[in-house]
Amino acid sequence: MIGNIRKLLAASLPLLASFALVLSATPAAMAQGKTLTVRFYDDPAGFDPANIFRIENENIAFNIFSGLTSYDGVTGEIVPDLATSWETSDNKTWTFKLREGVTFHKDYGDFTAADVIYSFNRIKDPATASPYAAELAGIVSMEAPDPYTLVIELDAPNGNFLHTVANYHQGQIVSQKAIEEAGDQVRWQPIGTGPYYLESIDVSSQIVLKRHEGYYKGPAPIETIVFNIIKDEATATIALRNGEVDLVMRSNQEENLTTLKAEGFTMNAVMNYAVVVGVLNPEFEPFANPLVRKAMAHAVDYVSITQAISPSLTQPHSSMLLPWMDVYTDDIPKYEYDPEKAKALLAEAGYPDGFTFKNLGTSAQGVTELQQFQIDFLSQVGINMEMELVDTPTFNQRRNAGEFDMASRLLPAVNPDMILFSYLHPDNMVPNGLNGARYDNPEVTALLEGARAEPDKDKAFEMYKQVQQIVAEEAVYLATYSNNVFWPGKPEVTGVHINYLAQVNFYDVDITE
Amino acid sequence: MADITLTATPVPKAGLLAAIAAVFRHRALSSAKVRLALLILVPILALTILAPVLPIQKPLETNLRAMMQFPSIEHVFGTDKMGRDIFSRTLAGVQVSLLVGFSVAAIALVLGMLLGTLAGFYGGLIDRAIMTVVDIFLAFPSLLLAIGLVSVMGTGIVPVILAISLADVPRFIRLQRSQVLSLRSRAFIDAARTVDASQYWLMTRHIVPNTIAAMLVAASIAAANAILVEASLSFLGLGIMPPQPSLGNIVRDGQTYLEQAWWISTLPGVVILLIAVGLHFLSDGVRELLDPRSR
Amino acid sequence: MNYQAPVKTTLLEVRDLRTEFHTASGTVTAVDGVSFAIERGERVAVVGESGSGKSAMAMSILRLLTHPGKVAGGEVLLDGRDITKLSEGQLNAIRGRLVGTVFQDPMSSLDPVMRISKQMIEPIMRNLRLNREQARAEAIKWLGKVGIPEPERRIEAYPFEMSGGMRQRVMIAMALSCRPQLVIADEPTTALDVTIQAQIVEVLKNLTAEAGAAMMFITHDLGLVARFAHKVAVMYAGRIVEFGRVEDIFANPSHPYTQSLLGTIPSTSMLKSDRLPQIPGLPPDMRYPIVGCAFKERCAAAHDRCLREAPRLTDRGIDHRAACWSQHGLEHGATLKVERPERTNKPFEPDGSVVVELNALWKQFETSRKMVVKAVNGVNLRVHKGETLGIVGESGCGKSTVARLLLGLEKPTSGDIFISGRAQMVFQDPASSFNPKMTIGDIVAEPLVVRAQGNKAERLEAVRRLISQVGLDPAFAERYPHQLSGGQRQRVAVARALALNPSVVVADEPTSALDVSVRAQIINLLVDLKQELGISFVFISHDLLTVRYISDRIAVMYLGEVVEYGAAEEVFADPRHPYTKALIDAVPVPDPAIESRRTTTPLQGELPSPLNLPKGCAFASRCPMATDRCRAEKPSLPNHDLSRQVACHYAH
Amino acid sequence: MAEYTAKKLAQMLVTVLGVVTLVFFTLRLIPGDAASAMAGDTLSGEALQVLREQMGLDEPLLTQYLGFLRNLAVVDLGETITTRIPIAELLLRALPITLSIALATIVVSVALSIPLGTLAAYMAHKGRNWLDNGLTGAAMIIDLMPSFWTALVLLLVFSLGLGWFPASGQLNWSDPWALVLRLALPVIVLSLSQVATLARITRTAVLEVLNEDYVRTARSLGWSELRVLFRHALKNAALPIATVVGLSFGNLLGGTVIVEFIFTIPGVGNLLIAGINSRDYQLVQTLIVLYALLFVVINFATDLIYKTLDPRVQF
Repeated sequence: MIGNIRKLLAASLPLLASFALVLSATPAAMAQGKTLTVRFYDDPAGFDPANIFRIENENIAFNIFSGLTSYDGVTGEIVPDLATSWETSDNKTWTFKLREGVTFHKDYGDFTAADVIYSFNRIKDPATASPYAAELAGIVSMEAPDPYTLVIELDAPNGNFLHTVANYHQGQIVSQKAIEEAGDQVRWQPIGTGPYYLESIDVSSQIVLKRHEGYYKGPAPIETIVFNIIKDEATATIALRNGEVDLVMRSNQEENLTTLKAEGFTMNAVMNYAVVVGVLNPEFEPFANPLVRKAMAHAVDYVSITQAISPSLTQPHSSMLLPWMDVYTDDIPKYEYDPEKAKALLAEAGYPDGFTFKNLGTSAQGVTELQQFQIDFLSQVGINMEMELVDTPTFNQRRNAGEFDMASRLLPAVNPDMILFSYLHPDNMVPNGLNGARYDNPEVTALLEGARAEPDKDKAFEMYKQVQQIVAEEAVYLATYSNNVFWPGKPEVTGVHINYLAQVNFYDVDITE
Repeated sequence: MADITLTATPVPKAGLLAAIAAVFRHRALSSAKVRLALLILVPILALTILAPVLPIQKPLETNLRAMMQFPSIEHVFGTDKMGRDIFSRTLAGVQVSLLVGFSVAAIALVLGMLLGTLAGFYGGLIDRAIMTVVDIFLAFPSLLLAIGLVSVMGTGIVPVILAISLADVPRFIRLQRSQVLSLRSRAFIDAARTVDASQYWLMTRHIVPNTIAAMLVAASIAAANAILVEASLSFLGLGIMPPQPSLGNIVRDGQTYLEQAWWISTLPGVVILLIAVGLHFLSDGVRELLDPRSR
Repeated sequence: MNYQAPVKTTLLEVRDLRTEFHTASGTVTAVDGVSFAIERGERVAVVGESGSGKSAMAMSILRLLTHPGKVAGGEVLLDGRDITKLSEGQLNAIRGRLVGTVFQDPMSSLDPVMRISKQMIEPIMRNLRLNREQARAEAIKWLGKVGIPEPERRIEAYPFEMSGGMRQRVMIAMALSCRPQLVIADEPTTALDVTIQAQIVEVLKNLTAEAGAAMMFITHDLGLVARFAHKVAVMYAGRIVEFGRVEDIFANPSHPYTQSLLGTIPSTSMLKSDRLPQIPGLPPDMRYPIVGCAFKERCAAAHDRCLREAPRLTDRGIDHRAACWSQHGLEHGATLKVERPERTNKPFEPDGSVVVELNALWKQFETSRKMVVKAVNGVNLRVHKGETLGIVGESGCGKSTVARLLLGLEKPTSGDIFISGRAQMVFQDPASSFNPKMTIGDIVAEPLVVRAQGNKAERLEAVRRLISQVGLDPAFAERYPHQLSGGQRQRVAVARALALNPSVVVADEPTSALDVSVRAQIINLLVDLKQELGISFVFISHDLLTVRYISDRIAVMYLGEVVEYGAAEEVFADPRHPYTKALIDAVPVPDPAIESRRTTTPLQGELPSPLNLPKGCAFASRCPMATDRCRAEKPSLPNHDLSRQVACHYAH
Repeated sequence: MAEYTAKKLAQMLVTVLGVVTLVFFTLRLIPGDAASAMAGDTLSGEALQVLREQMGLDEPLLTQYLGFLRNLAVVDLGETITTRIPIAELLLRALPITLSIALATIVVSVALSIPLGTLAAYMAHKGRNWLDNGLTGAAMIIDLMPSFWTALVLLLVFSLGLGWFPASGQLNWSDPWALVLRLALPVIVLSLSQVATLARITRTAVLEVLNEDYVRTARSLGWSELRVLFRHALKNAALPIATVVGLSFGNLLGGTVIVEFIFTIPGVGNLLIAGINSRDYQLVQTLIVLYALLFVVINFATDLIYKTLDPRVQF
């Protein structure tokens, strides 16, 4: 297309013009208001709630959009956002009272119930092809008796529906006008009602957010947030130490954390953000045997390993759920480090000489130190773990299709029900879902479904507890350790509260003199 | 004297091998460069081979109570983040790296000589076909080519070797071809042609022996380079997989701790350097030995 | 001799000059205490074989030696100033200005990426303090003087756009354009054809004489010396062994080496049946100190004193000095010849059968730019059994292509080649005719191995026999080509050519890369083999004296055609084609008396391009006798049954 | 000249077409596509299929291939599959950066290596080998330092330790000095091995020329050593040097990948790695074609330069 060349030329003109600009032309924005410079660790992939993915993109969207509910940055509890209050009697019909006086960014008008209906229908619309459509599939109808009241009818009771409509993925509210104007560029022109709007983006180097002066809680303390893309960990750390950035989004190198801490930087952190489990494929014969799975759990000394290589970033963990979740229980069977017992279990299972299996991993991550320890420890009980490294897309494809002996999964979600349902319910068995262990225990399935429908929180908790106990007893998923997330920053940067989705609400962040 | 009556016997076919063997029979040690090379390489190789019986920690053995220790008598090169003995890992890495280096050199050498000789000797369509493919491969930056190939074939030692050598082969073909082209017009080729020597004879007796020296030099550079490319691939997560050590991935992993424990990557780096210097001298020496003029 | 020195003042005086090369394998004393003087306007020839130190000496005078060469001692007084003590800057004021230099290889002595104008004009501007226009006019004037046609246009050419002869003219113009008082010419014609050589020598001689400049002329060609020089210095192993006026040196050589050298050149009066006198052995290895006379091993007159003590130059007459303990060198005649090895077979007697026949042979090459080079145009030739056919002609005349066609290395475009038996070849370039990775034994055995003749032991025996047949020790089989001298290598080449009992051996310039003393050895060997084995030879050379000596018949080629053919003696004694005449005239004869009597002007112009051949006689463009008929109508060689054939309308 | 150019262009076309084909089918040999790259922890089954359709990955390979060729022919670079950004726009940002780095590297390394190599050659010519040996040794050591390692050491020393250069930050074309500081370290890292190689090539080429007869001719005409060195030796040595510089420019484009990653430079190498990671066929194909094009064009340019420098070579 000749037009394309012309486009290219036209686009190059301003670029050429900017070459000519002189030193004095510092962006005007820098002069007024506070500016926060944050390290961003990968190329952004867009901020359309319908198809957003990866935590770093979600964190930007989290600050651009709002949901009916949101998460408290400190406690992680569900708090009102665009909905000021809600009620339900059966977990099936939900009535939300919406906030008045909320405006969209850039003159896209006031927020009303119609926006919520449009947003949710957009996700549900097959034409949108949103991967999150299933989350809202349970919505039978939505009605707005008045612009600030919304009644949602579900096909089945769902005690976790407030998570579904939180400021995350499908829960984020968009403006119909903005969506229609953006066409296929929605991901790069997000218009929401959150504390910040997207001012500019260079997909390979920089994202600039500006505060939304009309934010319903009032303008945020910081006027401009500049996200600089720095992929290399070592470089990011040096950039913070040099003062080139104020805050590092997710620093995950123990040595860097130690250095930064010693140099007086603030170690903003959220503990137990997510748990890493080993998914064992029962189609690989030894893993079908619970004794083998238990043996593997006994064989590795996660306490010592995590202490040794990354005491700040990890701690041993034995459940699929995390302690801060409302249905979490600690009352489950645990597998302490005991190589002798592991050997005995293996012998009992019929593998006295051990066996060899492949652990699927990504080449981007390489063989982590922890995995190297696992290899070493497992070899001591006769199990030979080999790493099979593929690149990330291949890894995702094979993991989602269940084509592996063992693969790791990070289970990040604030909604414990979602974790348990996804990983244990036979409907979600690979390749149609995340149940990579191909777990199909009717008892557990019944408990899961029952818990979801149970409006009584205590009764539901009992069922969840039972599920956790059964799963731990059978060692369905090999719980290994849980992760902490760090955003080290300059001491003067305050209010960096990382929630359990590993996200920071920049409305809380300020720079103090 | 006029009549030399002789009975017919089959023509010996082992010309090329015999020629190479002849070179190594002759006083390989008389060259100062070869001696220097061996002075560097032999101890490294000896240590590598002896590593399993040396009183050092096994390369994969972790020790949670001896992490990132400064070099000492017990750990000559210190220990890494996982308390593994770097000296022992370096020796194991030398094995892998040399395997990579030599395999790459050997593959590139054999394929390069074969295809380069064919292209240069026959010319015409064969030449054009081979050189077109060579051009296509040369149009990729070599690191990118290796990245692409490893992505297709997966990680591990065999794909790494294949990827690096495939990226090297086109260069070898070019070198060999240009040598063959210049040799083809030499008078001794004409002399052999006047007695109706076969093309096989011309190639194996006259062309190839005269191209070997330059090709060996190129091969030794390729070998040293392969060790580095493997390191770069490791950096991108495409090289030899830990815990299996290679010099490349030891240096790469140690790079993370450069500030806290410089020795993790620096000491194995010095070993890479020594090996490369050794290879350099070896190739130089062998080249001189292969050249009868320097004897 | 008409030499009269204009004013007898010394221009250059060299005193006890010593030059050393510090190499890894030891210090070579290339110039070992040389002293001589050149008067103003005098032409002094320095003669010697390769390695005798003549070039190193010349380069030492201007301190143009590069590492590892170094002037180790002595004085070089130019106009009374000692050059060896000057600073680099002072020296630069002398180079080019007072001393002009012409080097051996015109192909590489001019900067390939610079136009002639740039290379010539700037030195003139600097040395003669002229502005650019004046300097340009001066340069053009000199280019005209040295015989460059259209100098105004050619001055803007790049060197590669010129032939070797033209480039050498440019070099001469450059050397002379700054009006030097001394011209040092280091083998300025060695790389050129005999016809061009004659032209260049003429130019050099005339122009230096005209400018009143003195000249130091380095050469290994005694014929040129006779044509050219006032005085001669003969060098051997880094020393001057004889120095004197040219007529004295040729008439009364006093040093055994000079005497031997003069003897090795086939003279016109020499009979075919005579063996060429040859100097046995090789020059000494200059890495080691020489005790006594350096020539002692090769000298028939050597005695005890020569072994112990090196002779100094002593007077042998007016302006004539030699370094030999015996006053007259060798006793006349008797001592020069070496004993001929005993022959077991009786000499071969030719029976008149034809071994090689070329009928209407044409060969054309297509260049990369789709142009057709007509290399061989309708050649008919026959070689009889036991006969030597000499092919002569300037480079580019197609003689080598004929050889390659004969050997089957090229396919003819049209025509027939008939060979009874097998043709084998001896190549010119000793450096590239052997695979450096193979031993001499393997090289000689190769034809046998390829043709699958004999088993290993038989082949080994054959190789030993062949090697000794060419006069080498069979122990040479273990060596590599680079360990042999040029002469030894050519012997090996002959041995290889003989391995398969060929009926004809084609030798393409087999002696042109060899020194005079060794050349005679190879020629003798070829003649011996011909007589012993009855092999026919095709001997291709531009060295007419040698061809005349060795050949039974001669074919003179010009632009891919044979223009004259006949018995060697006849062709030389009575050349009928104007080209043959010109060729023979161009050959310098090592006799100052003959040379001074020469009156003919050398053949003008150069060989035309074989891309566009003229319609008429190919030689018409250079022929002094050419008429319109020649330019329109092509003369053809008559029926080859005649013993003498000439392709010229006016030959009789 | 016209015939030569036409022949060369045809050859280039064949090469690029070969590269295109090779890349296209190789990419599809790699398991995992853009959809699965996006899937991460969350997607599976039907959702993936929907994504695939959206991205046009469900079409037959041949259709995709021909479509790609057709678009290339009309210089329609298309959009990235995953993020729907016009690739032309991405290139417009990334290419000037990468080219600047490569160009700066060439300039820096040529400016350093030619005097160094010439000096070494001159000294070796005069029989003094220490600089020559030192250069070879240093080159060997530098050649053997992996760029990721050198990069980090330089960052630690010059950025963190001395604070001379920033470790990160935007490439601001309107602030030339800041830009120079920002690009200094990457250029130094890349130049290091270039200087080593080029200086050795220069040294060899100049040394060879110094032994040529025409250099002696120039000396015999009374020209000073400096003039001989610069007017004759360097001018003739420029031929092989130009060839190597041309070749290394091509390799530099590939060599920027790691440096761009470490120094966070939004160049073409960065785009490529991102493209590979997200399995964005369109992006990767286009970039590789771009690399190949640049490579053949540079080769062609080198050829032309060679031909202008050397009057002996004719078209």
